[in-house]
Formats: sequence, C-alpha cells, structure tokens
Amino acid sequence: RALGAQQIVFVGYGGVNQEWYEKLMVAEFTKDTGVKVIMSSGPDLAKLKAQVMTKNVEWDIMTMSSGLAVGAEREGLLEKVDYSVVKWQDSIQPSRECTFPFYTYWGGVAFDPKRFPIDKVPKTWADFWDAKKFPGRRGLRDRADEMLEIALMADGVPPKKLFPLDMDRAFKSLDRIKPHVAKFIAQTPQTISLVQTNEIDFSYAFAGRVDAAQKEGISMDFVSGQPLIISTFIGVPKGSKNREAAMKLMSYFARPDMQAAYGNALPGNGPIARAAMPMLSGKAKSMLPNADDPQTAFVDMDWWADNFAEATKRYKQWLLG
Amino acid sequence: MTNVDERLSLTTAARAWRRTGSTIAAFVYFFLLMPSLIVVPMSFGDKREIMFPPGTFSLTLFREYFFASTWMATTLQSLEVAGASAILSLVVGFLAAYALVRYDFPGKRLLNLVLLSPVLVPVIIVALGTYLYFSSIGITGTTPALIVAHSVHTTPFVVVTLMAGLRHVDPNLEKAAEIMGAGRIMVLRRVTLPLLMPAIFAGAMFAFLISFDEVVIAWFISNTSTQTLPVKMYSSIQWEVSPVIAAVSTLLTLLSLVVCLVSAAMQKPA
Amino acid sequence: MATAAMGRPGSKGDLPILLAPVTALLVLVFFVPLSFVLFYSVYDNGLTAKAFVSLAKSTLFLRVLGTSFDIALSATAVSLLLGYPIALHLARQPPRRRALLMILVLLPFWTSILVKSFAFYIILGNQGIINQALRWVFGEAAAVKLLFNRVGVIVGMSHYLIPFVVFPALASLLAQNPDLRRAAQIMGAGPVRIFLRITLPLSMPGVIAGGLMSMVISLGVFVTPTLLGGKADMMMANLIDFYTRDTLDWNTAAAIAVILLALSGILIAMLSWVRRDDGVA
Amino acid sequence: MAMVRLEQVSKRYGSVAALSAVDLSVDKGEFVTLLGPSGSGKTTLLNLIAGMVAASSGKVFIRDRDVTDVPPSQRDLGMVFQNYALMPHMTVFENIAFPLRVRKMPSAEVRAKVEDVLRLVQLPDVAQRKPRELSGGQQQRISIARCLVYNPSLILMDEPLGALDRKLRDQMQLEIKRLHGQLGITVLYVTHDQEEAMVLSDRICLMNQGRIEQLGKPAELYFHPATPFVATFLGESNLLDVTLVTAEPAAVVRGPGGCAIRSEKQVSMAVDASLRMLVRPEHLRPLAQSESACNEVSGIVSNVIFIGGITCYFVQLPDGTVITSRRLTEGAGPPAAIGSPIRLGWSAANTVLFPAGT
Amino acid sequence: MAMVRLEQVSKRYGSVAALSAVDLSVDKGEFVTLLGPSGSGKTTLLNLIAGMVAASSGKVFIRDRDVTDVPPSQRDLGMVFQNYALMPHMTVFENIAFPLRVRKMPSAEVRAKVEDVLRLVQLPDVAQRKPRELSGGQQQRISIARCLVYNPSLILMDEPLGALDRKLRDQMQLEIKRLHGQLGITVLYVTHDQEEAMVLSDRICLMNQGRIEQLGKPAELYFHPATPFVATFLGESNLLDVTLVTAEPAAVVRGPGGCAIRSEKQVSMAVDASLRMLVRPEHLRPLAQSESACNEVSGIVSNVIFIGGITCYFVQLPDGTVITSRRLTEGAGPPAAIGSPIRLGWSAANTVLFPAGT
Ligand SMILES: Nc1ncnc2c1ncn2[C@@H]1O[C@H](COP(=O)(O)OP(=O)(O)OP(=O)(O)O)[C@@H](O)[C@H]1O
Ligand SMILES: Nc1ncnc2c1ncn2[C@@H]1O[C@H](COP(=O)(O)OP(=O)(O)OP(=O)(O)O)[C@@H](O)[C@H]1O
Ligand SMILES: [Mg+2]
Ligand SMILES: [Mg+2]
Repeated sequence: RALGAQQIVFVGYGGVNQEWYEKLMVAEFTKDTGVKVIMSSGPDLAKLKAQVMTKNVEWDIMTMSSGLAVGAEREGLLEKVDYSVVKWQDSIQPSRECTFPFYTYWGGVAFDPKRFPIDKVPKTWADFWDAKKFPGRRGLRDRADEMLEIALMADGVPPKKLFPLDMDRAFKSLDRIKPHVAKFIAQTPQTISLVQTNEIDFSYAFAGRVDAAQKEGISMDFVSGQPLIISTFIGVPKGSKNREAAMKLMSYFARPDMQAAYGNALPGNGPIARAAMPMLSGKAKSMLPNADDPQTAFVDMDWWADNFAEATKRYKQWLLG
Repeated sequence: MTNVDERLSLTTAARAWRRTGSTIAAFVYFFLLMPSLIVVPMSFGDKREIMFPPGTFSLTLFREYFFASTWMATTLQSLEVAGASAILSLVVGFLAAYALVRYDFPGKRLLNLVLLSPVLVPVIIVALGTYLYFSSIGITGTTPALIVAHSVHTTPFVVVTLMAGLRHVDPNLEKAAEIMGAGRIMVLRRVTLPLLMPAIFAGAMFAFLISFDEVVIAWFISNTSTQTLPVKMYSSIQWEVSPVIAAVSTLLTLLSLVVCLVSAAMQKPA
Repeated sequence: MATAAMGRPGSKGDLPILLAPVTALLVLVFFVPLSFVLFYSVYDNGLTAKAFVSLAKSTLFLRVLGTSFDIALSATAVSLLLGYPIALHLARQPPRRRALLMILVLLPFWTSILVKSFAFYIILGNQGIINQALRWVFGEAAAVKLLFNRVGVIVGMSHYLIPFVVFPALASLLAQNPDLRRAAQIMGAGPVRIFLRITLPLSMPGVIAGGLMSMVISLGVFVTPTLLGGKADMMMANLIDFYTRDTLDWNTAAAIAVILLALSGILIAMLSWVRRDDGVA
Repeated sequence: MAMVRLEQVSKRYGSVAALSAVDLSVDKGEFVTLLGPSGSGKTTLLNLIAGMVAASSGKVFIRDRDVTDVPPSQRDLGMVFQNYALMPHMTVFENIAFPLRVRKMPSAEVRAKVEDVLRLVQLPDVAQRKPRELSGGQQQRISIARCLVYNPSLILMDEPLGALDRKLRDQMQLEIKRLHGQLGITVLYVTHDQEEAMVLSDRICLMNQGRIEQLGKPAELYFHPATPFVATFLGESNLLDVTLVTAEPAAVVRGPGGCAIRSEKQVSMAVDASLRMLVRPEHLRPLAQSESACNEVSGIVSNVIFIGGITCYFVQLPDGTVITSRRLTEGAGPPAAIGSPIRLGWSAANTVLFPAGT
Repeated sequence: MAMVRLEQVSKRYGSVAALSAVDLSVDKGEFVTLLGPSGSGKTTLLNLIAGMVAASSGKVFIRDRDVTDVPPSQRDLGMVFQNYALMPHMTVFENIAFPLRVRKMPSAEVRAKVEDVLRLVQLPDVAQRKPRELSGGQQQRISIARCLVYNPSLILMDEPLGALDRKLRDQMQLEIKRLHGQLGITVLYVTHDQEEAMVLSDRICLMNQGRIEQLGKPAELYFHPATPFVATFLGESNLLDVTLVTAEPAAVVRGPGGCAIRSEKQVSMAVDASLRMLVRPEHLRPLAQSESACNEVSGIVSNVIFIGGITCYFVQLPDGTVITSRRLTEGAGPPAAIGSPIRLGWSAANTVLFPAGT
C-alpha cells in the first residue's frame, strides 16, 4: 500500500494512558499498515489552531479531553470523521461529526484511607458539599466542565436530569463549597498528589488515577456514590497531511476489542462500545460504574459545545471573586 | 553603613542598629539559599515519596534520569540548542557591543534600549508572537527555529556582559596596535579578543544557561522531536508527578552554581 | 583599496557591518513576532477594536488586572524590604567577603524557575519543612496554609525578584562616597540619622530602578502563580494563556498582551528615566 | 593647653605598621601640617584623631581629655575631605545646616549661622544650589564652611586641595590661611605637597614609614634637616659623601676632589669619619673669574636646562659626581655654555652635615 | 623636508570646534611639544596626525605625502600613550615584537632587534615579564621601546609621563631627551606641564581653544610671549595696565603710581594708548638703599612666603596693585619683614608690552 513509507504524528496526554495506546492500537495499526507512528505529547488547542490557521499542520491525530474536543470542533479545527473507514458501533455515548469518544473514565472522591475511615468520607456530592458532617479540605478543578455538573448534583438535581445545565443554580451551589476548597486544581496528577502530600483531604479525582496510585503503593482510595462519566475523544486536525492514514488509525480506537483490552489494562477506564463490555475482565468490570444506574451522570457534549466558552469564562471569574 | 573601626566603642543605638541589619540580612540569605538546599537531598529519595527529608537514601531517581531515553534525548537537545544559541548570540552580541562601546553614533541610546527590550517584554507575548510567525513561515518545531528564538533572548545578556568587558579593554591598546601597522582583523585577533576572553566566557555561560533553562518559548516552538529538557520537565509536572524532577533539579542547581561562581569571579575585577 | 576604505581615519564605515546581525536578529525574531501580536489584537476578519472594547467591560479582565497589580506591588514591596537589607549588608563587606556572599544572591538568580517552584512545594506545603517545624514546636494545630494562596505566590515571586532589587541597590550603595558617612559622623550624626538622611536617599535611584524592574517582571509572570498560587491568583499572563489555549480567542489574548506590553513600556520608560545618568538604560 | 596630644600611638593593619609609637602635640590655634610620601601614615594619623580608626596601642587626647575610645560623633571636631564629601542630594544650605540640625539648633538660628558662614567663605549667594552646580574650588569652600559652622575648635583636613588645579589651589591656600588667622582655630592638615606645607604651616610634621621624621617650623626643616630624607623630601638637594677633617668648633670636611668644605656647626665625631653633606642647588652660585667664596668646587657644565624663571646648571665635578645649581633666569641668553668650566661657591652657613648611612 | 605638515586643518565634534584652521610644520629630527590647557585640542591634533580621527577640513602631510585619507596602520609612525597601552596578555618581548611580527620579520631578526632596543631603554632583563610586573616608569620605557623597534621616523607621544610621580618624571624626561638626541627621530610630544615642555622641546607649540597661540623656542615664548595668555601660561607673571608715554625708539610707559617704565622695543601705537605690561617675578629684584635700577617701583611688603628654595614677596604698590617678586632663598632669615617699605627694580630688557584688551 501507498501508506507504507509514511509516518504520522500522534499527540496524546502522555503518561501511562499513552503507553497503552502505543502498545495496543498503535502497535496493531503499524503492524497492519507499516505506517510508523511518532508518539508526541501535549495536545493544545492554541497550537492546534495556529497549525490549522497557518496551514502548517504537524499533528495527524490527537486525543482530546471533552473540553478540548468541544473547542476544536467549534473552531472547525478538525477533519470530518470518515465513518466509512471508522466502523462505529452501538455505544453508550454517541459519535460526533468530527470526533468520537473512545473510552470513558469517571469522577468521584479520592482520599487517604490512613487519615480517614470510610465512614468519614463524603460519598454523594451532597455529602461532599457538607463540610460540617464531613470536615476536611476539598480539592476541585479549576475549570467549568465537570464542576457545574457535580455542583448541581450536590444541590439535589437528579443525575439523569442535569442537562441543560442551570448555570445560575450551579454557581449558587458552588458558592457554598468555595470556602472549603483548599485548591482548585489545574493539572490532573495533582488530584492525587495533593492528597498524598496532605495538602487536601478530599479531592475530585478519576477512578483510573486512584487505581494507578494504589499500584504504586501509595495510600489512596476512591468512593463515588454519584459517578460522573466523562469521555476522551479522538480526532484528526484539519489539513492533516496524512489524513487517510490518520483515519485508518482512528478506526483502531473505535474497535471494541481494542477498547476492551485498554479497559482491562487500566481498570477504571471503560470502553464506549457496548460490544466491548463482555470482553472485560471481572476486575475491570467491578471498577466501572453502571451506566444505567439512576445515580450515574453523563457529561452532555452537545450542551457543552454550545456553552463551553461562556461557562468557562464565568467559572474563571467566579474563581477570582 | 558605618566605617568606624570595630574596636572603637559605639553608642548602644549604633550597636543595636548594626545587629538588626545583620540579622535581617542573614535571614534573607537563608531564604535565598533554601530552595537550592532542599532539592539536593530530595533527589536522593526514592520514586514514591515527595517529602522532606526523604526517608530513604537511593540513587533511583538519578538512575531513572540517566537511563530513560526521553530524559536523555531532551537533555541532548537542550545542550545542542543552548550551545548553538550561545555561539550565535556571542557573535551577534560581540559585534553589537563593540559598536556600542567603541563608536559614537546617533540613536546609540535608543539602540541600547532596543537591544535590551527582549528581556523586558513579558516572555508570554514573545512566545505567542514567535509561534504565530514561525508557523506562518513553516519553521516551528525545527531546531534552528529554537536556536534563533533563544538567541534573541540571550543576546541582551551577552551584549551587557561584553560591553562591560570591552569597557575594561583600553581602546588605546587597539589604537596602539593599529598605529604599529596591524590591520583590523589582526587587531581583533591579537588584541581585542584575547583581552575580552573572560567576558566572552562569562557571556557564553550566561547565554547557555538562560537558553538551557528557558521553558515558555521552547514550549511553544518545539515539537516532539525537538523537545528540550525544561519543556519535558514542565510537561512532567503537568501530566505525571515524577520525582525524577528532583534529580534533574539537582543537576540544574549544580549547573547554576557553576555559572554563578563564574559570574562572581567576573565581578571582582570590575 | 578595500582595507584602506575600511580603516579610513575615524571612519564609521564598519558600523553597518557591526550592527547588521543584531538588527536582523531583533527584527526577524523579535519585532516581527511582536507585530504579529499587535496585528492580532486589532484584526478579526477585518480591523476592529472590539477586543479592547470588550476587555474594558469585562469584569474578568478588570479583576485580573487588579489582581496583577496587587500581586506585583506586594511582591515588589516584599522584595524591596528583603532585598535592601541584603544590598546594605553586601555594601559594607570587604570586597572578598562581598564576592562570596554575592554567590548567595546569584545562585537563586541563575536557578531555573521550575526547580525553585518544585522546591517551594516542599518548603511551603502542608507537610513541608515550615509546617513540620511549626507542628513540632507548637503542636498539630499550628500548621498554616502557605501554598496555593497569595502567600505562596508572594514568597515565590519575591524569591525570584530579590536579586533584581539587590543588584541596582547595591550598585548605588557602592557608588556612594564613604566619606559622606564619615563626614556626617564627625559632624556628630548617629547611625540612624546617617542612614535616613544620607545612605537611604542616595541609594534611592537604585532602589527605584530595582522596584520598577520588579514591577515589570512580576506583571508578566506566568509560571509562579500557576504553580504556587490559589484560585484568586490569576495574573495577566495567565489570562493571556487562558484566552490563547482554553477559549482560542486570540483577538482578546493579543489585546491583553498589548495592554500588558503598554504597561511594561511605561514602567521601562520610567526605569530608563531613573537611570538616565548611567549611560545604559 | 594642647589641643591634640598623641602618646605612643601605634596602628597596625595586619602585618603593616601604618604608625609606630607616634608622639605629637598640637597647641591651640596652631596650624600643623602632616607631610610625607604616600603610605607614610598621614591619613591614618588623622583618622586616629578623628576616631575613624582605633589605635592598636597608645592614647589620644583632645583638649586634654582621653578620647581613645570615644566615637567620632562625640569628639567635637571638624573634618574637610579631599573630595569635599558634600551631600549631593542636599542644597548647599542643607549641607551646611546638617551639623546644626544634628545639634537640634532652632531653625531661625540655623539660618542666621549658615548665612554668616557663607559670607565668611565669600560665597553668600549659593545657598539654594546643589553642590554639583558649583566649581571644585567653590565646593571646597562650602565643605570648609560646613566645618566652620558648628565651631569645632579643631579642624582636620586631608589633602583638601588635592583635587584642584594649580591656580585654584594657590588661591585656596591663601583662603585657608586667611580663615585660620581670622578664626583662631586649630588646624591639622595633611598634604604630600611640600610647597603647600611650607606656605601654610606654623609647624610641619614630616612623616616617613609610620614615624615622625622631623617636626618643626618650615624654615627649620628646610635649613636644618635632621636627616637626608628630610633634606631630599623638602626641596632639591645635592648630597655628597665627604670625610671629616676638623670636628670643632666648626666642622670642616674633605669633599669630592679633595677640596676643603667649611660648615658653621660642630660635629661630635672622630676625624676621618664618613659624613654626608647637603647643599641646596639654589645656594650654589656660579662664581665670576675674580670672585671667591667660602666654599668652592669647580667642574664642567654638563647640561643647562631652562625652566622658565629658573635655570638649572648640571655641573660635573672632576670625580664624576654631578651637582645641580639653580639660578633665577636673568636674561634671554644662557650665561654658561655646555662644556665650559665653571666654579660654584656657597657659604659655610649653607653646608649641612649628616652622619653617613642615614 | 617637513616631517609633518598640517594645512588649515579643522576638526569639529558636533558644535565643538576642537581645532580651527591649524597650520603646523615639523622638521625632521625636531622635538616639538604641543602645550596648552585641558581641552585646547592637543590630543585631537595628535590623533589627526596618527589617523585616529578624520579632519573635518584641511590636509595632513607626512614626509610630504598627503595622508589625510590614509588609515593609521599605513602612516608608518609610532605612538606612546599616557597609560602605556602595553598588551597585558603579552610578555614584554611579545609586546615589542608585535610591530615586527605585523611586518612579517623573520624570528631570529625579531629576537635580535628586541634585545637591541631593550638595551637601548636600559631594561635588558625584563623580556619575559608581563607588563604588570614592571613599575610605571619601566612600563613607559617598554612602550617607548616598542615604538622605537620598528624605526618609525615620527613618534607621537600623548602625555607619556602624566601618570608618573615627580621624581620618575624628571628621570624619564632626561631619558626621552637622550633617546631623541641619540636616534635623530622626530618627536611630537603632548603635555600640559610647562616645565616639561621647556625642558624637552626644540620648539613649543602653545595651543589655546583649538588654535595655535604661539610657536617657537622655549626661551622665545618665555621672554617674548606674543600674548598675555602665553605669558601667564608659561611661568609666573605680573601683568599691569599702563599707558604709553613714548613709542620710539624704545617704548616708555607710565605704570602704577605714575612712574616711568622703560622697555627695549618700540611700539607702533599712539601716545596715551592703553597697554598691558608684563614683568616676570624673578626679574623683580629688591633694591638695597643705595642701589638703583633702570625701572623701579616702590611699595610695602604685604606678604612673604617661603617655599623652600624660593621666597615670594608680595608687594603692594601705592595704588593697591599687588605684584610678586621671586628670589632664591639665600639664608635662613627673611630679608624683608611684612609691612616694611621696599623698592623693586628690573631692567628695560625685561619689560614686555602688549596692546590692552588681549
Ligand atoms: N584599611 C587599611 N588596611 C590595610 N592597610 C592600610 C589601610 N589603610 C592604610 N593602610 C596602610 O597603612 C599605611 C599608611 O597609610 P595611609 O593611608 O595613612 O598613608 P598616607 O600617608 O595617607 O598616604 P597617601 O599620601 O597615599 O594618602 C600604608 O602602608 C597603607 O597601605
Ligand atoms: N570624541 C569627542 N567627542 C566630542 N568632543 C570631543 C571629543 N574629543 C575631544 N572633544 C572636544 O574637543 C576639544 C579638544 O579636546 P582634546 O582632547 O584634543 O583636548 P586636550 O588638549 O588633549 O585636553 P587634555 O589636556 O584634557 O587632554 C575639547 O573641547 C573636547 O571636549
Ligand atoms: Mg592619605
Ligand atoms: Mg589630551
């Protein structure tokens, strides 16, 4: 095939997740097509925009947080997904025109079991907001996505009825927790490390991160009475010089067997495709929330696509106030 | 602040005044030194803890640094970029410093200010602008692009250092050589440059270290294959908490120590 | 004869050769990028001032502007308060000891900001050295929050800024004629009066230069607030970063950059006015 | 009453002895100059009196009070520095008012005093200027005024005119002399310029290597130098090795070429002892054919140098020694051609003898 | 053949005229000194000849070749600087060899030449030292040696002795004079020290404000100054306002107090014209009771200052003018007391007259 001589650039967030993309999807793709993949890290909206605007696109395929995916989509920085190459299957989240989710992860509360017995740890978001009953320093994120959702849940909105988000109500709710937040965290690893170094007691964190920390031997545990499920997306920058190969690589990320293997490798991360569920190991399955449980919430990408900028600015402003 | 000989009896007020001053100074010296004192023991801890003092003593972190290809590759890249921009800024800076010290021309003061402006303009602005511009001509991500971008930043330091050095090189020496029949190149080679060597060396060290430490511009301009060490550190802090940073920090502190010993030595003759 | 033309008596023929490289470097890699920023600040599918207009009305921007000045001023004040005694102490040391002590000031100056931030995590943190010491002396409740708030930012920034205060202050202290203080002593003045009436006023140009330099630097600071600051410690550079990366509003980002540039420009103009007698701006 | 008295004062800097066991006494109203080569300890001595450095041993008295351990601010003296030491950020008025302010004098009185003293130094109109707006000589006057304003009975001056050019210097010398006479203050003055010392001083204290070499009136030092060092430091001199012929009542020595040279003083040494003889160049007078003098040498003019008002004759004696004679330049033409023979004469009063090896 | 010739050379720095239309010609083998106050353009003139600055207008000739546009490296001259300008990173040998290396001389020859010239300046043993290991005077000798080694026929010296102390200076002056005599080189020498200029020069070129004020032999300038500026710059002088009484054949003027003063020159001015009269202090001789002189004034001794070999008498004339007389100090006691009347006399040859207002 003509793809043989090529190489394409993959951009992800680095770390252990990326190691597994490389071992699974990318290795398989290279084996099949002979296309070399350069693994790079640091997906960044500004860099993406600059590349697209100046028609000098270095990246060919990138993984994106939901916020980044929404931004890239809105700014028209992504190629349309060629669903003739990517075989989309029945999934717990819908695919989109320019991007699709390929695994989920979920947010709850991380804490140090050495410092807090389980009954002193907030389980629901209402508990998390209740500093009297569950005293301790909180850690939240410094961005609007996910925070507005848990603020509404804490205020009593049923997890399945979050969207469209009632922003005013969410910010009112956030006002109540603000005095108890020791740090609004920018970098995901800090959701764990700040608990570890005793800067904070209860951190909004992701299950997969806690699992990884436990494997390192760090004293860390995780509860979530009201899990919030978020997806990681993948897409191809507009004007990619290797669009065809990139689409081909994307299709590997949509494959249920790949997603299942990934889910097994990193428990706490779940496949999107329903067909992948049966292939999960017992341990992996036990570490995933039940998507259909009434207490489980999903982030709605459509709402965020329309409201991301406004919500984000308002959140930053709220932080400063 | 007082020049009276120690042994002359001072008024009580004078003595209290001096003691207060020395105490405050000692406190501030300690404050200034603390970070450097901290990172070194930290780097001998092990992989899991980020605590001071480290509970264990091991070389794990150094081993990880030296054997992980990603750290070594970025270090080599940083060495290359810092080395090249030091050389480039030395050449450019020497010519400019020579003009500024030895010649009088209209707009000299302005040029002086303009030369320093890359240091004075917030880096984030330069980084953003450079990125936009370099992408438009399609050279982002290349090592030469990094080198020139860093050179703009290091040149002012080189110019200032060389100007100070040149002020200590008596222009009469150049004059004398020329009157004795030496051409301009010969004067440069046999008189100016040998005498300027200490300043050139110091300027080179400063330029090297500044480029070696620079993160914001490199963060915008470099890509995977041209990533520098600080960028790797920065993204390490961002995406994975790796105590290897302590080891890297210790090595960088060592480098800083060398550079400031050199610049302290430089200040004595001045 | 080429060499003769080049070396013509008193000629300035070589000036272009000497200045061309630096000019090229500055123009190509500094001024053109800056003009890109200027361009983006007024261009969004046609010339427009809308970014500036909306910034003038944006509470977010105005707050950040306020915070920036707040932090910059406090960090500058702290640096002056800490840096001046150091300069004073250095100034009265014999040259050899001064050169040694100078290393203590130079070391932080030449240390990577990343290294320093990392170290401050360990020093200021809840489990950090200071809090461990406090707990050890006063018990569990004595721990104070030093990280992820204004304290952390000010500590980190002053640490970074102190050398910038010390250098010019020391220079103007050393430039003082020691006979002035001797004369005052002989005329009967005590140490406090000598300090307040002579040493301090005469070092003012250096102090002001150091203060302005600190302001310029701290207004543009980017890394420290992110790593050591809390929720309210957002500065202009961080806002630029936010508009650049999170909302992709480059028009606004560039406009903030232009405002920041203008503010720095004013401070630098003041700086070069203070230093007008030194020859070098 | 001795204004200043030093008793066996020594000062060491590490291994350098800046002053060795110096005794000195300065009377009230006297003008004493410390003169000596660079590094001889003049500034050290002054600083010891001012209290800027502490003595390694010995005692310092001012107005008969032991001030050895008193800080400078409490010694009540004035000091004038070579570089003026005017506060650049204060106006002339503020500069002069400074010592009065220290003494908490009421404002009205300060104003009056400053005006008085400005008139005294003949600069009544510069009160509102900054020091940098004045010439060097004017600045030095202000610095003297600042010193006079609080009436210290003792004023120390460390090469106050060293930074001024010749003309201004001559003028300021007269000015300082006038003020000293007018105000009756005691002045201890440092210089390394012998002319300045001779013009100004009641007594000169000639220092060398941390010791006082000779202390006395200018003419005393010039005409009766205690050592060849004093002789050579003050003025030009011809020094010759001679041997003693007659010791008393007035010494006679044998000079170069065997000629007998008479002096007016007796020498307490044995006959045939080696001596050094000094005669000042201006005391060597070329003798006309018929003329004769008490002492005479003859030789050949080896060089004539015309230096304006003075003409120098270099005369080579038969044994090769070259001696110098300085005469006023009388007319346009030189009276002696190079290579011509010449006889030089001088009076016995102008022969000065020292033991050899000093 | 003129070694150097300047034709109407001017040099402006912005609005400052450092040199205005200077004409100067220096003969081969001559020793010409540029003398003048600070800022008078001496260095500028030297730099113009060396090629370090370009003339704003006019032409420079060296050995009758127009070098106005020739770079310094091709003018074949030598220059000695006040601060020696020895290369601190080279040994004495390398320093002196430098101009020979530039001329690509073979090594053996270089070695021989350097040794020769080191012997010439009487420092044969310092070849392997670095300049900083030498004293100031030795360094200046090396710098002269470096200049002599390549036999430039013209040597420029810009205050070569300015950094040395008095003693060393006198010694080096003789040294430079010796080398000039011995080697027959042409020297153009800058100084602002009048004594140095008089000691060294064949001719002195006295400069003032960018112009040549007078050019001539030292004695010519001293005894026949063209202007009062020259008179006051060279040596001490008494300047008095007088009116012309007789113009020819030898002018007679009316001085202070109406006394008639004779000169030896005629003046081409109308009777009663105002003139300025100069008489040197050393030409004013105190007259004994019985003595009389061609010209005489009488007054009161207002001050006597003893400056070593010289004693200065300040004499106040009846109209208040103070004139100075300088005499050799002959004995220990001053011959005239302050306040006593005195008569001063001088010969007609020593009266110099200038038009008033110069
Ligand atoms: N602070 C000091 N530390 C060490 N040695 C010193 C110090 N001050 C003076 N000396 C030494 O003491 C000796 C006397 O110095 P001093 O300054 O009194 O000489 P001086 O007669 O004033 O000379 P000058 O005419 O050069 O001013 C010199 O040898 C000098 O080197
Ligand atoms: N590079 C220059 N730029 C501007 N003006 C200058 C420059 N060099 C000399 N001048 C001016 O030209 C005039 C003559 O200067 P020059 O150096 O020739 O004087 P000088 O006689 O050598 O004085 P000095 O005895 O102080 O060395 C002075 O007014 C001086 O200020
Ligand atoms: Mg002294
Ligand atoms: Mg000059």
